Amino acid sequence: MSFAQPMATRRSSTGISTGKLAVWWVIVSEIVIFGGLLVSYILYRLYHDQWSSEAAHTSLIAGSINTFILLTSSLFVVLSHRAIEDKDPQKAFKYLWYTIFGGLGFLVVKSIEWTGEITHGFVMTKSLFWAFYYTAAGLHALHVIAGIIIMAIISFDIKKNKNLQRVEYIGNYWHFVDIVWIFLFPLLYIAK
Amino acid sequence: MMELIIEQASSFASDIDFIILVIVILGGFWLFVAEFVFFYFLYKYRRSNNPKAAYITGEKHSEKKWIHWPHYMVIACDIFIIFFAIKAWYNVKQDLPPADDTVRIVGQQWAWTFVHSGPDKQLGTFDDITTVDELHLKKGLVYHFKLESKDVLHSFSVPVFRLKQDAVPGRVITGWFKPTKSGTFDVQCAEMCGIGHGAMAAKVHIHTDSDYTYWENKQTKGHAQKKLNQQTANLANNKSGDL
Amino acid sequence: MTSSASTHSEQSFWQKYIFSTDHKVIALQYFFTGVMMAVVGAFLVYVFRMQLAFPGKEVLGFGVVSSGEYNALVTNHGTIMIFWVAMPMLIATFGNYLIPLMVGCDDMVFPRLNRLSFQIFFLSALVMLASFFVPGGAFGGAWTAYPPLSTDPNYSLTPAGSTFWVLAVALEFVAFLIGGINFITTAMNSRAPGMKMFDIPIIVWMIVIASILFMASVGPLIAGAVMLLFDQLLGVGFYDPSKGGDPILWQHLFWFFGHPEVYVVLLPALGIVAEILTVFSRKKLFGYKTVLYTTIATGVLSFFVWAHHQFVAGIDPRMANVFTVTTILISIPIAELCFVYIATLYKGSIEFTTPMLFALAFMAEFLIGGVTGIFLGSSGSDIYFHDTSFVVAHFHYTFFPISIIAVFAGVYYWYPKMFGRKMSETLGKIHFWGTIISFNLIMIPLFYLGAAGQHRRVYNYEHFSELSKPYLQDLRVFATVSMIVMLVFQVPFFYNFIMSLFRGEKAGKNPWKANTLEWTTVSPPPHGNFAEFPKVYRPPYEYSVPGRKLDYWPQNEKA
Amino acid sequence: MSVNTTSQHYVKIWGLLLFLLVVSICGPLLGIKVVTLITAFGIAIVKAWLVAANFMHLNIEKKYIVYLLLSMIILMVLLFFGAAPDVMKPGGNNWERVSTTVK
Repeated sequence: MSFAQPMATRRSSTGISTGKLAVWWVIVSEIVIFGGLLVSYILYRLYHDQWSSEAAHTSLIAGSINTFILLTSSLFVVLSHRAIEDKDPQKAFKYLWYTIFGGLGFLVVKSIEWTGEITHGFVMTKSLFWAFYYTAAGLHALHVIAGIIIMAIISFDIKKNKNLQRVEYIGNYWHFVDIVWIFLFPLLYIAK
Repeated sequence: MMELIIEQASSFASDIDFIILVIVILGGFWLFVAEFVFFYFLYKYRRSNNPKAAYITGEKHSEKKWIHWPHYMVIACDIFIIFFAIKAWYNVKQDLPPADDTVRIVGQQWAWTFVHSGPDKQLGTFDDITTVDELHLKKGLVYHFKLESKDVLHSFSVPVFRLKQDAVPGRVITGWFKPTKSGTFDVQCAEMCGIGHGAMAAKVHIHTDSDYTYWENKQTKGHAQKKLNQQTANLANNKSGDL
Repeated sequence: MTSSASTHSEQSFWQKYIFSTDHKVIALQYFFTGVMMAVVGAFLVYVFRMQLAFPGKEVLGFGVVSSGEYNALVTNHGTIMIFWVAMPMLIATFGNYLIPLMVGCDDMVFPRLNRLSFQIFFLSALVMLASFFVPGGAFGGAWTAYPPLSTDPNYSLTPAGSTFWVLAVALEFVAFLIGGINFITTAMNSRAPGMKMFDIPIIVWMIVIASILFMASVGPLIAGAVMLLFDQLLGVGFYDPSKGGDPILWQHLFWFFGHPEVYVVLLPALGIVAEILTVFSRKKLFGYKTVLYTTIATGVLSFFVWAHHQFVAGIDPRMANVFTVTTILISIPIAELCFVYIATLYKGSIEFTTPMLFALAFMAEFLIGGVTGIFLGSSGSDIYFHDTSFVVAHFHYTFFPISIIAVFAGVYYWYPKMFGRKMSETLGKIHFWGTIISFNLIMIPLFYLGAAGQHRRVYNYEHFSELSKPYLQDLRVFATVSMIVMLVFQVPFFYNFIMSLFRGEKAGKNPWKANTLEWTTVSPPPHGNFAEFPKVYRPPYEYSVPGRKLDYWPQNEKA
Repeated sequence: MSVNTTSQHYVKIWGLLLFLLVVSICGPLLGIKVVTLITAFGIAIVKAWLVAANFMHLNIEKKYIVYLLLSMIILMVLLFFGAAPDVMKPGGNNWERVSTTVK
């Protein structure tokens, strides 16, 4: 059904646009969700020294490639925001899709990595380390997928020169997902 | 005050009853004052009696002090309560007096297993006495208990001791008590442990010296024969405990 | 909800009442869902109180209660009353209805998100109810769902029930996260021109702070719930010591949320009471800023006290001392709030309308709940009282005022705004006295039973010689009877609620002569709320200002 | 909020991030535990801050947003230290874990 945006959405008593404010609050709630999971992981990790031998089986290569991909995609989405500020929606559209490809690449690498590990018997039930490994990385991957979908939807609005402000919102979300990975990477791959 | 409701059968029951009494007095005082003022206002300032309300912002210092002074008094009471609460807690849970005897308590769905150390006062030896749902103690001895659980959370609770401690699988939790009153009392499970939780009852029998020796002899009669299977039983017990 | 379905075509009914994005309709959807769940919760308590009073006897409308069923009843009574009654009633209903009206805008900032949050909530309610009918029956591991009991079907014997329980609760969290983002953003960003920080009605502050508390505390539990789910479905063993996990971790994750949750529901209730006390004593709120800062202090402190639920649960005894101190300290801001509210009545002109009676009852009862909390917050006495009926009585003296009395106060107070008509005062007063007196008669015996060593969640005390003494059983019967009396006294409320929709006296814009913005528009407000959007010139509680002939001064009135 | 950071600036930050990434990967090769911890987690924090400050523009965002996000992280630290004495330790005051037999 047709939907008229209420006047409330356009008000801005704080000086921060409503959408962006909401994204900040989303990030707040996400921090505690990932935070709770990582705190549990760190607690267990510090208790079980023997986990480092498990962590040795994670693929540092795949992890590094994914970190690189995410950092780069973060650059693209911020460049896309830049382009919006420069009133250049087409360029923004282009950069958004670079970001989306980055996200897809991330998922491809991860699926290859996981297939390898699972076929070698490093499944969730092998030990708690792998349980955390798949839970944390999986939760993060879900956020990547969500980000990709939202970004695709937004990108077509951008092409039609609509809702330009949304590039910044999805950008902030994407950067947050990036930051989560920045912490997952050393926790799951480097610390051995 | 509590001893009027339920008797005291351990050395630290009176400590805990004392902190309860402290809170009853202090808390009761504040409850009475607050409710009294509250209802007095309701009566005094009812519309029929006081048709025009006053305009009081409560921002001025002269007005705030009516909040702040009671407030400082509350803080004083809090410190008082904290002191006695921690004192009681320290005595019961943190500071264990030297043990005269030790008993191993294992919770499982839905029964308590008690391993008494037997005549040699040593757990894990052949003369241990294992009982189900009945704990036998000698009045006046300081007991340490080693609390374990085989499956889910349980809670070893003896109301007359004022003692409660959860049993957590994968942990051995040590505590103490000193029975001061002979008789038979309830042991309850105070942590939801499945469909049998409501029926997970045991008894603690506190004996005088002579009774206890009588009971012990009865249990250990013919140990020579029992020795072998006792040992295997204990081994099995320890295993499942460490599982 | 059908009662307000005065619509022409089926299509427009669906759009207007079921898939509406109007915050008022969504508020009512939350309200009626909450009422429905409250009825379920009341039925559960009726059944297991009957079992306690008359063990093993057939319960009318249920049959004989087995111990497993009893656990399921207790567990889901707690879960439903907190997550599907208190939360939707206090935060969602009044938050949705009042925030946009009180800050003077036309709707929530994200109406469709708002609708989504209700739909998720409704789904979670359905999952919850469905869990009663799955093989093995509903989850029976207490509302705290401590593992390993909640993770291992071999222990709980409810393989599907526990999974449904976790899913329902997790969905409910998601719904309130989305809702919370909406409330916070709306209150922050779409306030009427001129409405500064200290012109915001206290209840809006309270709901926003509550939403923030919820958002900040629930995250770890969501992660924990995912881990619990993996434990249940895959046997991963996050909480299984034999696999290297630790059951205590769940307790920390749960109570890190669980204690702030208490304040999540308490604060909106305090907000409702603040609005009503000021209106019916025609008095300015005593120390608006004091209330605000104290509330924020309470919110912050509430994150530092969680382990007082675990004193004897196997945590390191040394930690208990830390948490005792913080727990007792939280009595300071709470006491301050009580004093401020009492001081608000000083030199007021108090009119005992039904909403006012409920608001005052909240004060009187909550004081008892607060004081009895000290016994449990101080580690020494908690060794004895932990998990006894004393705890049950204590938190019912806090949660009942919060989620029932305060909600009734709010309903009687805002009903004229919601439906354009007043509720009957006579029936209201009957309902009030019947509810309050019988409530105290239920709970006071439980204090004594708890002190006598009676533990919670026991389906039949005949197994314990000390607890099966006749005079203790008499107390249980007494409590059960009063509980039934209380349930009976809810009939006038429902009758009153439905009849007043048609026969109640017309309310007009501002029946209570209140100041806040929701009373400046017609009742019930149309879609879009205001004919022209109000400007705000003054704080919300300017009652009986000297030198005005009117004893109230609406926020939007020029000079 | 109008952002007037140049694209070059973003690219510079990106380069810096990649450099840090390389360092954090090479760090463990030295095999010194302290170095590993610093290169792994110290650098992770630096990277996170670079992204947050420059890409999310927290450096020019309203201050209370920064405080808000930081307070959430502090809450997580609180949770850690609240749970650590029980969950992280093999034993403590009058209790010990008995099932450390995990592969």
